[in-house]
Amino acid sequence: MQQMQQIPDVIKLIPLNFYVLFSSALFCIGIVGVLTRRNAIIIFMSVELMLNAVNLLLAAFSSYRADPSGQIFVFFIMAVAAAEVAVGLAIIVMIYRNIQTIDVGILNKLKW
Amino acid sequence: MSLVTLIPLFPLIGFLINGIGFRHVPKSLVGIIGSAAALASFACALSLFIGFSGQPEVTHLFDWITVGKLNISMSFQIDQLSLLMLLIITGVGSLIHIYSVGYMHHDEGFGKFFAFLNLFLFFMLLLVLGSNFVVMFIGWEGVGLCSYLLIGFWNKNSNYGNAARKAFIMNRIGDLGFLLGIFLIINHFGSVEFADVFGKIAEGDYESGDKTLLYITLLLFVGAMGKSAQIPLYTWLPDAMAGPTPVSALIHAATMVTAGIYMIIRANIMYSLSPETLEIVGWVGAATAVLAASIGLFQNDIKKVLAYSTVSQLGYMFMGLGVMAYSSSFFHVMTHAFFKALLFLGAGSVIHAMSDEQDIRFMGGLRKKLPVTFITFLIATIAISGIPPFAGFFSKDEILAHVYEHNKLMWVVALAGSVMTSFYMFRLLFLTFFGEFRGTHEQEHHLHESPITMTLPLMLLAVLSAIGGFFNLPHIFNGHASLAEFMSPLFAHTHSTAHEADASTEIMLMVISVAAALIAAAFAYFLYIIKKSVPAADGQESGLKKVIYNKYYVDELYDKIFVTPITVLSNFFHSVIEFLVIDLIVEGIGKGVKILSGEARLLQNGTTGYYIFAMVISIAVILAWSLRAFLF
Amino acid sequence: MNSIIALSLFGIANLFLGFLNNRKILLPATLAFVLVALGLNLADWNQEYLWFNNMLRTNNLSVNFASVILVATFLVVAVSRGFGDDEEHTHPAEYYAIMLFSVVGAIMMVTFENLIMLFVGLEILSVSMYILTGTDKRNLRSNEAALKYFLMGAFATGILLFGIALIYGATGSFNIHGIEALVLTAAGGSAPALLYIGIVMVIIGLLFKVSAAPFHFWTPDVYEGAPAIFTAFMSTVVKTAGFAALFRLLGGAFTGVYGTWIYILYFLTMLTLIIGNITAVYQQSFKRMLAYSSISHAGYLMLTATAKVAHTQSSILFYSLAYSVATISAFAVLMVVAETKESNAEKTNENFDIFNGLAKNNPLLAFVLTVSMLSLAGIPLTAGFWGKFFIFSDAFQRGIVVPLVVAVLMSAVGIYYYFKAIISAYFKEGDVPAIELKPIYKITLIVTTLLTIVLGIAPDLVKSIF
Amino acid sequence: MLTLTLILFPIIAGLLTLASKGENAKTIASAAAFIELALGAYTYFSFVPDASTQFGLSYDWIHAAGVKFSIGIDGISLILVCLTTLMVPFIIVSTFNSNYTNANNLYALILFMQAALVGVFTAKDGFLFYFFFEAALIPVYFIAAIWGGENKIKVTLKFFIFTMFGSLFMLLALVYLYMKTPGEIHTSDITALYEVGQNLNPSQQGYIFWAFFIAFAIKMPLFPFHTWQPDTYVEAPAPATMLLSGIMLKMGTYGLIRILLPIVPAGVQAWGLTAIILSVIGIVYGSIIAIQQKDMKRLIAYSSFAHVGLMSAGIFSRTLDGLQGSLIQMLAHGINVIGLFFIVEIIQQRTKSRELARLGGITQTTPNLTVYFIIIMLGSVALPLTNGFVGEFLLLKGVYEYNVWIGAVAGITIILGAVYMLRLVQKSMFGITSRITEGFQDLTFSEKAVLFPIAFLVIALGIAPNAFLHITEPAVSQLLTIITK
Repeated sequence: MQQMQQIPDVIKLIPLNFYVLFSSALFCIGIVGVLTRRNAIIIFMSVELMLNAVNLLLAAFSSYRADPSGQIFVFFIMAVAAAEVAVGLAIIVMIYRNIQTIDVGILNKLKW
Repeated sequence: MSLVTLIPLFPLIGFLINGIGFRHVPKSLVGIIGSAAALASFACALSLFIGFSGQPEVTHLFDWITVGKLNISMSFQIDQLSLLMLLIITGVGSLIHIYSVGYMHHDEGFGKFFAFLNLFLFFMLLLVLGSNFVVMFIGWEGVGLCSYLLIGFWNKNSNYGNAARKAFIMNRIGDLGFLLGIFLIINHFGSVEFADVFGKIAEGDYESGDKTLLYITLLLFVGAMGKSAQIPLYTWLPDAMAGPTPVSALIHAATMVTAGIYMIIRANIMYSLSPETLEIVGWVGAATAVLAASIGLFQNDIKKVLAYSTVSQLGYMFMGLGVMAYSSSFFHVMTHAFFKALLFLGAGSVIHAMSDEQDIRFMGGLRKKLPVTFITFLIATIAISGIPPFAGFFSKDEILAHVYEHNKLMWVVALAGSVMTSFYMFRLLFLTFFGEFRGTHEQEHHLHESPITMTLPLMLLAVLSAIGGFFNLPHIFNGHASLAEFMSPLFAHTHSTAHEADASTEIMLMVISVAAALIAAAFAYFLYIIKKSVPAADGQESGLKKVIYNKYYVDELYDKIFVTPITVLSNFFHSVIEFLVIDLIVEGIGKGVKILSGEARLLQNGTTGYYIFAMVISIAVILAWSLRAFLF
Repeated sequence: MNSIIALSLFGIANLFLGFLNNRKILLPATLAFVLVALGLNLADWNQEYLWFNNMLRTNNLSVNFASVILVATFLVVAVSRGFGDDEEHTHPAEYYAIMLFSVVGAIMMVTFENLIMLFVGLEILSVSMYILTGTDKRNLRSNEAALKYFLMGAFATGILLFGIALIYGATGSFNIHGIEALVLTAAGGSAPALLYIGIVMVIIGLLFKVSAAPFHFWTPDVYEGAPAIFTAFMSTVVKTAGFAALFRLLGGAFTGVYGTWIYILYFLTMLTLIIGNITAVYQQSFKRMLAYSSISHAGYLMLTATAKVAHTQSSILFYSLAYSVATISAFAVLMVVAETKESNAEKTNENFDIFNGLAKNNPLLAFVLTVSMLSLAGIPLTAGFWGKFFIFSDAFQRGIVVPLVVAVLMSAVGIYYYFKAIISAYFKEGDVPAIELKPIYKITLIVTTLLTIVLGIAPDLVKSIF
Repeated sequence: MLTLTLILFPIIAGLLTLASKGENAKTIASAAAFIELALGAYTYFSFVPDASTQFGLSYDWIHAAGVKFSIGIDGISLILVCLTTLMVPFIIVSTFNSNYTNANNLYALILFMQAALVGVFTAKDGFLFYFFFEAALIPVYFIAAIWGGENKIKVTLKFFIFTMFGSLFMLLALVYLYMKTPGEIHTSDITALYEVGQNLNPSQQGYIFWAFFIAFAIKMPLFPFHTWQPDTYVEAPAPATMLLSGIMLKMGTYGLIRILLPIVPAGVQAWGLTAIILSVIGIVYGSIIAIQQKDMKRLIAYSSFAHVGLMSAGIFSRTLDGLQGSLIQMLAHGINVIGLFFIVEIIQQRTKSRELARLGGITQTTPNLTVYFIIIMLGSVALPLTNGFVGEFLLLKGVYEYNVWIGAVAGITIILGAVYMLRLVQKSMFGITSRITEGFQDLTFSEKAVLFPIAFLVIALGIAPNAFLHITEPAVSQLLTIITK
């Protein structure tokens, strides 16, 4: 209990801006990943990276404000992301079964 | 129902019976109904004339158009002018109706013809009976319509149809002027009733040369130009000869075309205060008189000659108006109605006998076969040429005397016209009735005097043409100038500046004009009886003669100036402005959207990476914009 | 509120019904479920509650939105015909269950009080939609659509979450009333950039869901690829829920910094209107045209959803209802006609020309199609007209003239492509055999059409409720 | 209640017609139209000629927005209600000789159209007006597009989008004014809108003026917004053409009088001259184009375009004569143009052609038709004692009062009108018969049943225009006092 209350103090040793910048960087890496990769799974992983950047940020804010709701949100995100993974991978598998590839570049039949 | 109302009612009823019962009324009845309607009107007019008190009487029928303070009522006015016109119209009209019974007997459109004639009478009577400008305008346009219908009576021939259209449209040009004049009158006087308008002017608030009156009179004169075939709107009248001959006699000689003169006399109080307009009226009349007469010199169609003669005589009447000799002009209207109707009917009789041949080059020597026609035609010719003591002499010389007093130059022009008139009339007479017959054998075989229904009107009109002049015998012949006397209340408020010529001048003028007419007649005698010359066939004239024969190419000129440009403009508007400009803009917007759409859809190229890239860029831009305060 | 719980249970119940291997009872059962949920939902009328530790809020606004969503769901289910009995749709029970679950998500998006619930609702809805989009497993178009939707949806979720995180960082709260209060105070002084970025990103995340330009790219492709019935569902339920959420945030939590986002939204509104309407003109595919039409309608809705004032909610609601009803009719007609053509061994397509000559043998279908097109085009006598009317009125009241003029011009463009369907149905030569309609289907079509007309003549019937 | 009946009755009858088949539809539709005519006549005779709005009725329509379903009839409305109720029976009877497939639908649409038209002319609420204004478009669109000619799809769509586009501006203007009305709940009552509009500053009024003007100018149509019109008239089947030209374009002129003039007097002050000049350009331009047209329908379309220009010019002259003239001319033009289009339809049915060059000589076999044609033509060229004269006389006088020169130019219409109308009659009726006009069948009973009353009206209205002038005058005077306040 004692230790728990010290956590914010420990975390605050690093300025909040650092967390913000770090997770922003992480988020941007995720975006770049989404933009540059053609493999559906890698893109999906990049999206997960973005979500994790958000998680980190939430955790940091939560600690700085000594407000647990942010951390609770992190759990929600994790749970929902897991569901998303399940569905997403299923879709990817389905596509792989049909066309033996998961390159999003060639999935452009629907256009104009 | 008063007598006044009955006058136009009879022809209307006649029209309805013959018109609606078209093809159902027995042919024998058609003519009787039509003529009876005209005669009944004549009887009414006569009894009104006899019982006339000397004071104008207005009969109000009903309010026609009421807007705000303006009330245009359907009402009739009886005064000296309208009574005289009524008598001429119904009198001459009745004779022509009777004549038509014989003339049109074999035509399949017999019933239609009488219906139209009655309708014409109805509108003509409205024209002269109306107590305000708008009712006059009803008649004005109505007679134009009947003229249109009757010119195009034989509607299978599209040339006749074109002539009819030309007449209607040219009349309409004049009508527009009339209409605008009416608007100006309404705006200025707030009423269209003759009594109100002229009453206000009679109060004396108007100087001579008043601008408003100038414009009103000019606009009304434009209307008169159209209806009475004056330069520049005269070309329809010769073409109007396409109609049956009785129509030419009734409408295009005796009655309708004099509507312009009637109108100016009616509005004399305004004209007298607009000397500029009068000057224009006079000179337009003079120009028309001489121009038309000159064209008449070389025409070969019997009706065309008479038509140009009509135009020319109308010119004299306007000349008279221009010098404020109103009653003289009217006197000429009256005598002209007699002898010109007679001439046309005589021509009709000739045409009837000649199996519809109208070209005088193929006539000749008809006097033996058509004695009645010949004698009556001769009387009319003498009358129109201004040889005493027949009607035309008195009326024309009255006008000439006034013109002489007003302007010597105009008198010279008028005299020239009168010489030409005498020449072409005698030319016509000689070519038609004297010499050898030049037509086909078949025609010769058919030659016969017309039936009594046709010759009776001829004889009656011949009598009138002979003695008509005595209705207004001038003082120098110990006459009473009874017509002028009778009409004088009409000019009570007119401040006439014309002064009477003294007796010696008048006699001198008469002698000159009679001499000129006789010389012209003699010249014609020399040419066509002694030298037996016959006008050349079409296309063989040369020089000035060719120009005149082709009517100075005025029709062609109008064609070039008005018809062709409008046709071209119409096609231009339709194919260029309409489809290449306006529609192209409208359609262009539609097409533009479609093209834009075709381009815009290419944004949607189907690649996920590209979509996300676009989103990221957009996000970046949006963030940059919303954070501009922090960034810059 | 009880409707959320009930619908979750009903979804599970539906899965169990699937074991019965009896397709016949699925449809009526689902319809009954939706009706019950609608009843439960309406029971909350005129009561204001906070639920689950202030996570959800029920009030008339949420009841209204939820009702529109449920009505749309009901209609979509009614025209689903139990997903037929073909090979493609082997698991109708699951489809119905997923639809019910997604409605739970939608209602959560309407009732959220806390951004966590917004996120959870959004994800429940989205994930369900990913699945439904890909249900036509062997159809490559369906696959592609599902993948595109999924990848882009997940990406947009990431943006939304990052925004939420930043807002949390700036205000320390997920509760929208809490945020509203803090934003208001922040607006006075110099608000931290974090807040601005957060707000903008949250808005973007939601704009993605309602397919506003330039985040609309997924819409045409996904609409085209997904089975028509789910496209209908997507374009009505998802849109309504998305706008409800957007309206609650813009009209509530974010009003304090109105100046930050309003110009962006004006601009995006115009962009959406232009892209949606202009691109639709060229389309040969009816379904794809409806996708662009859906984008353009998002534009009209954005006109009024950006208002700070509360009473625009009734305009949004009316518009959503009118739009949903008309869209569902259009899709319903499309589905039966396309299916008939398909079974006639013609190559399946969903272009305008499948309607050629529809009126000859199927006057009812042609009429339904016409009314729905007129309504979408916003022509008087139909509900769509009043929808546009209310929106324009609201926009005028706020004096946003430029976007309004764009909207007006674009609705003239709209007539062109909506009328293409009517023209095909009535004036073009073609042959559509007479189609036998199941009673429920017929009734639904008649009801939607009548509803459109009745609302077109007497909008007050519904408008006064909202 | 009477007004509501006038609107609802055709709808109910239309629904009945829709449900009936074949000959029944004909009977029901014509019976309904004649009952409606009787109702119209009853309205005419029970109307007290003063400036008030009579037979009024007002319900809440959209309560929260203050929009009311309020209808009523004043003199200006009455003349147009009379036109509508008078002409629709003829339009219906005029179809009896043609074989339209699914005729019951056609009759139903005509009746729906009639309801909407009566609605437009009696609406006393801005939005209700707009509602009917647009609603009238839908039936006629379908009539034109279902039973039209070859090119119907493109042309009718253009027509629909064009007019709809214009109306949207009107909607904007109405909403703008509505938002300015005082009170928590605004009102769209037409008199309230008058008040709001009049209190706007001149530049605002200018914008509103244009928004309304474009809407009405497209509907009428005025130069240069007219390109939909000739094509649509040509492609549309006879009943649609009659509805469009006979009645529907009067929605535009009516709108000018009812909406535009009283709402933005200062705007009209500022832009009236422009509007009049556009109108007069339209008169001359349309007339000149009509002169060379080869297709009878197209010719009449352009003539109608020219006539409407004169009505609009008269309205914008803002004189009593101009307004009265435009009202009486709306009635007269409706009657004439329906008659003319019907004659064209008769000729087309018999000869399968509308080309003047291929026609001619019809009078030799069918003098009756010629008589009717000439009477109606005379009405159209405004010969005195026909209905056209009264209108044109007053209109020209109004324009003349406004500006002498514009009046004179507008007056050219009476010359050019004669030019093209006489050409129309001559080329079709007179001359020698052509291959296709030989053996031209005589008029049938139903054709006479349409033409005779129309010809009668042409003359009756020309002789007794006061029957209508008296009715409209108080309302018009009142309107003028509002405008010139």
